[in-house]
Amino acid sequence: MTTANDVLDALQSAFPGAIQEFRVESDNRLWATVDPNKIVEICKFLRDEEDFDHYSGAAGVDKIDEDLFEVTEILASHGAHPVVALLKVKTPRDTPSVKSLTGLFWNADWYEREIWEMFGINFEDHPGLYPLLLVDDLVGSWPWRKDFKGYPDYNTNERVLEKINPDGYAEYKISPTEAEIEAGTVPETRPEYPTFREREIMELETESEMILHMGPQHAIVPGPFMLDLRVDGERVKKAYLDVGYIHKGIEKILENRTYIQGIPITDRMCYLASLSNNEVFCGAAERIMGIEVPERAQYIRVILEELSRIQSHLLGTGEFLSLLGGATFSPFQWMILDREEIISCIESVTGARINHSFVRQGGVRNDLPDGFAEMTRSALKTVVDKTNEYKELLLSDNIYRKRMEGIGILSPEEARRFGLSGPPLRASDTPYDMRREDPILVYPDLDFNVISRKEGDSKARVEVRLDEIIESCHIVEQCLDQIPGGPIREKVSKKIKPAPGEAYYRVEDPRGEMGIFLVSDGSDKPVKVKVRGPVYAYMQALPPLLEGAYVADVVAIAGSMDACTSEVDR
Amino acid sequence: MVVKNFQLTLKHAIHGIEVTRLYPEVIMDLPAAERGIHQLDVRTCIGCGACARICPNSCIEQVSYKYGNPLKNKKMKFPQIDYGRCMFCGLCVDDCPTGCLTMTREFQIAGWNRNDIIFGPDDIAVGKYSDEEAAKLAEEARIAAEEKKKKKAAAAKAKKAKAEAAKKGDEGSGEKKKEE
Amino acid sequence: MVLSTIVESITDFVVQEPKISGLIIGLIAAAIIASVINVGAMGVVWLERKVLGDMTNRFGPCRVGTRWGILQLVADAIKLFTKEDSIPRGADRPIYVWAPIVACITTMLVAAALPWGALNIGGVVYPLVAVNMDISAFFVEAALSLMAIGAFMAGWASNNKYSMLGAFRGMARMVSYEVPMGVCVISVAIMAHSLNIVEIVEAQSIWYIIAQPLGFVIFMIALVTDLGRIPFDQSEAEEEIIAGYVTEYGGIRWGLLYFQEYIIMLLGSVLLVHLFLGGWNGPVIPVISILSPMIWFLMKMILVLVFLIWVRGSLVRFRIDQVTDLGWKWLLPLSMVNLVWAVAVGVYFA
Amino acid sequence: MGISDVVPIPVVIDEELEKWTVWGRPLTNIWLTTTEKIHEIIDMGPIKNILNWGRKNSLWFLMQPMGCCGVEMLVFGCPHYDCDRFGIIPRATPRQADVLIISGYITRKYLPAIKNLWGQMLEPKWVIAIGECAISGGPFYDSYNIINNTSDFFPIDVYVPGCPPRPEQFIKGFRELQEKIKRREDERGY
Repeated sequence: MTTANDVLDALQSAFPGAIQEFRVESDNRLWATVDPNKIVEICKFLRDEEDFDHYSGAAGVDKIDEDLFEVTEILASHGAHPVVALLKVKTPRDTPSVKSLTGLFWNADWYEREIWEMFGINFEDHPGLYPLLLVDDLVGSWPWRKDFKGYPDYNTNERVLEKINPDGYAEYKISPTEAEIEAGTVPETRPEYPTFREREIMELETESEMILHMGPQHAIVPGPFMLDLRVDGERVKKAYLDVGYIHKGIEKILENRTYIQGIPITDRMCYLASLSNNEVFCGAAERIMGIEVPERAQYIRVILEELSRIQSHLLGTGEFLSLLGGATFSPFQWMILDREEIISCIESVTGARINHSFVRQGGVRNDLPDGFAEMTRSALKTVVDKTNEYKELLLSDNIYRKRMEGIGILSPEEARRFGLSGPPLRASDTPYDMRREDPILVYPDLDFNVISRKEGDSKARVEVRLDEIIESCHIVEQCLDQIPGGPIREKVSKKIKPAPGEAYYRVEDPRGEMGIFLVSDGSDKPVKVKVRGPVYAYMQALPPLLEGAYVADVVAIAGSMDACTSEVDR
Repeated sequence: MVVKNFQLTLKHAIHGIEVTRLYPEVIMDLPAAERGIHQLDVRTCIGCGACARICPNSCIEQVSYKYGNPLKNKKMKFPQIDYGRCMFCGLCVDDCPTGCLTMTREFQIAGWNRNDIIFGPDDIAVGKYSDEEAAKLAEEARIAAEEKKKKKAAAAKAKKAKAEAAKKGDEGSGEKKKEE
Repeated sequence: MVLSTIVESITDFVVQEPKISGLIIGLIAAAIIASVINVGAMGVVWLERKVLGDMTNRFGPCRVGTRWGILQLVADAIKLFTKEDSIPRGADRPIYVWAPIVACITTMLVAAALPWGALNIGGVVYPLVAVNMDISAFFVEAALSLMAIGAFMAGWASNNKYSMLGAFRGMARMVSYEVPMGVCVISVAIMAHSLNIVEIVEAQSIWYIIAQPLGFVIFMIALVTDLGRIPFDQSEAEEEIIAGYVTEYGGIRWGLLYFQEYIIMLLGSVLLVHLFLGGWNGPVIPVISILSPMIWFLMKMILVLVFLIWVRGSLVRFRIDQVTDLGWKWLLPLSMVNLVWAVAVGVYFA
Repeated sequence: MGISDVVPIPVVIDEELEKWTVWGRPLTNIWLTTTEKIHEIIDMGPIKNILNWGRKNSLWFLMQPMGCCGVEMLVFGCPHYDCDRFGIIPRATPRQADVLIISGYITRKYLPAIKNLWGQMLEPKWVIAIGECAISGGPFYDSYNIINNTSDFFPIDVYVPGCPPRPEQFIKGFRELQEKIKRREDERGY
């Protein structure tokens, strides 16, 4: 098995002098600061020679004290080895510019666009630096820079101007106030680029084509996002995606909260996986602080995260079935029925239905209540029985199979190229699971299978989810058998101040690889938190998947991805 | 074929029991850990403001309130919670040093106006003192405060005297130095 | 005395002025049918919400008007009919306004020719039908296909892309299913030697569901398609094209279109009962022998309605190309087979 | 405006007619009327109670999930809570919805869209703000992209706190709205 040291040796021999600094944190984490001019060559070398074929994302850090921007490229491998390489590139603050990796990795596009709109770091050779999450008004004020001052004062209605556009629809515009201009929220010079609407209209080819908007409010969207289809009749020629309708700036907010205060905020990144989000945020801080979590707390975390995976998959599948068959399609409601049982189990521990704020740095908030094991066992039994029934149902349903088989096929190569993870990747014959690749907590002690399917179509994605429900039930049962007694929280001071340092921590979220890149400077607030969410990658892969499909298939494909807009926008 | 679909729906229609929780009449049994509306024991609250400091949403404000325990809470400031902003994370409860702020299983709130959902100490308090008790306690507290003040004044005087003495000594030594 | 004079004068009037009296009787019948089918549609919606609730372990409406929620639909109707009336900017105003009216007229046309049960007076069965025409089966079939025109008008006039797609889908679906449906009606007519629904019912000593089961299945599928219900509700697939051709409709205009949908469902089930389930035929129930055909008819109708709702609760929807595929490649040839069978059997029994 | 845009119908005014009154108003005023007048008349009479009874028992909301409250909105319609009991059902198009549930953070980018949705809904219509984010920005009150004072943009009838509120609280919110409609105290005066 390749380790971080091997990768470092290979890099140093191939590019002498290009590695300016390095740190080997463990066998599977390599941190290196590389020469900005050679980043593309180094990444190419890593991709081709060292199997780093999974571009996990990029993070920008504003080091205002050193007058520098740092861009960290996160590279990993799809199962060949567990090493994660974090390559840092430094660039001066006055003319920030970094070489783009879009030529090497298809999915670098969105990550770089995001860094551009938030920090103003230019990416050379990027095909189109358009804003992704921000509204056009805010582009140019670079909100994630440390010297971004103002928060808009959005307090009056009078500033909203209603204007009727030539199509006959009302448009609303908000003009900035003087306070905002003073605070620097409103940029003086704006970058020039065609807007989203203009870009898609430019591509219309013939008279018979039209743009069909699905969103921001539409029955298929799990949260507001804009899916525009260029259709010719019922056939989708091309799809365009605009996200950011619920961009909350969680990463920026986390910079203004202490480590403890940040936990409830991380819940809201993805409301169906809030325990995994807590876990990933606390785990990153624990890794910097070097704390080991007590064993009982580890088991509690695993139990709850697996339960939360079950409920998320039940909701995801149910919601998806409701897209296919309308809200009156009964299995959808039965799945929510089963989900409620799981939710009651989780609620009896955490005290909340959705946003749990349960995991703490060094442990968990409270212990399992009496009778939890019996309650959970009986709930799991129902869920397993019912899930088997649903599997049988979906296998025997001809109409369902007609709708789903061979729709939205992702070949294994394509799925890897798109940077997917979680059920959609596993449905494409790639058993890539963070619980195996980068094991945390007590996962190494547990016995479970990584579910995968060969077909890679919409049906396989749903099947993987249903199988994972059963597998998760199996894991929870094991945990309930094995759970030891003991403390549930390591002694941590009330004011958590990790030593200066950085960590990249990843867990298997219900939807895939969820990672947090955390930078600490020794104060009680993080310097930078970068969230690498799985759905971000799903969404990016959606437009190429939809090309050539029917309008009705859009539902079958987009629904089978089980997207969570909140996490994309953060 | 699609026979299985029909079978299952029929099974549910015939054998299924209605699971609906008939909310307004029947309220579901909630676990003890439930994080609902706060409850404040005004007799033990010391008004330290830890809850207000830890709140990530800054939804807790310390306001004056009459029916508390002035012996413990000198300034008579108690938390007022803006439920239009509280996200029920439970950090305030975890951080409360005396355990006087807890979360109940009560969750039914809805307001016609924004102000309806701002809960002052009066709305969340338990163990309120009656008017007489409050007056009595206030009196006690006043006496205690006066005594303390007196003590403090005395202490201050003593300290001052000491300081002056020390100063004199200092000056004396200074003079000595000068002399040298 | 007074009563007999009134009856006498009315009889005189009817004899002397057959045209005017016919008109008056027609108007009265129309009023009765209109109220029956509208109230019936409300009942269907209520039934649907209750049955769908049952399938998913819920109650369905149970607060408004006793614990059965029987006034729920009245509340819905009041709300819908007192909502603001709007016509979107850019819509084709006259067509937009006329679409619900056209849809309503077509339903009324269908309702006029359908028998609404029968009464058994002294051993003779009198069908309750507004217009007893000789070709009523054919007429009903033709009027049912007119229904798509109202929907198409609504979709086209709304100036909305979803509506437009919905309208086209509805048209494509209608075209591919009217043919097998019509062929099924013809096979039934061949077997009964009549195009008059009343006579078809009377000819069913053996119900035609037994005499031509294939025809029944095809007619059933075609009927569900015609009604635009899951699995064939592509023209208003909520999750794909919002509400299809009615996306831009709200308030009273949408209320009319909405109730019209359920009226058609009611009419469709009545048609099915008449063509294949033996209409009001059934053993005479003693004591209330006068109502016995009516009871049989209503029971069969409700059974069909529940079945339609059952289908809705348990199937997912087809894609539009699969729908047309099914119509042209499977149902049309099979309906031809059924036609041949009907001719053979009909000739043999004749 | 209200029931429908009634065009004033010119009627020959009979001298006799001028003396007639309905609820203390000359009949001629009512015949040569506009929508506002119809409203005034309806407001005076008991018929308004019947209309409001219908409206309050048939509150259809716009299916528009925005955040975590969107998940609870889904559960709210499912067997355990079953909003259909009260005649509350989701609709996908704003034209057929009566209640706009603001179920999450309104951002700068989404404000125009949701304002448009609100504009597309037909009167009478109501807004319920569900969850902290919809009431005050919630956990994201100091974000650069979030609008804090939702009530300045929408005439909010009922505030339902919670993060997210339990589905029971959705029912509670709707029942409060029903009460408000019944007492004719809602923000928009229906």
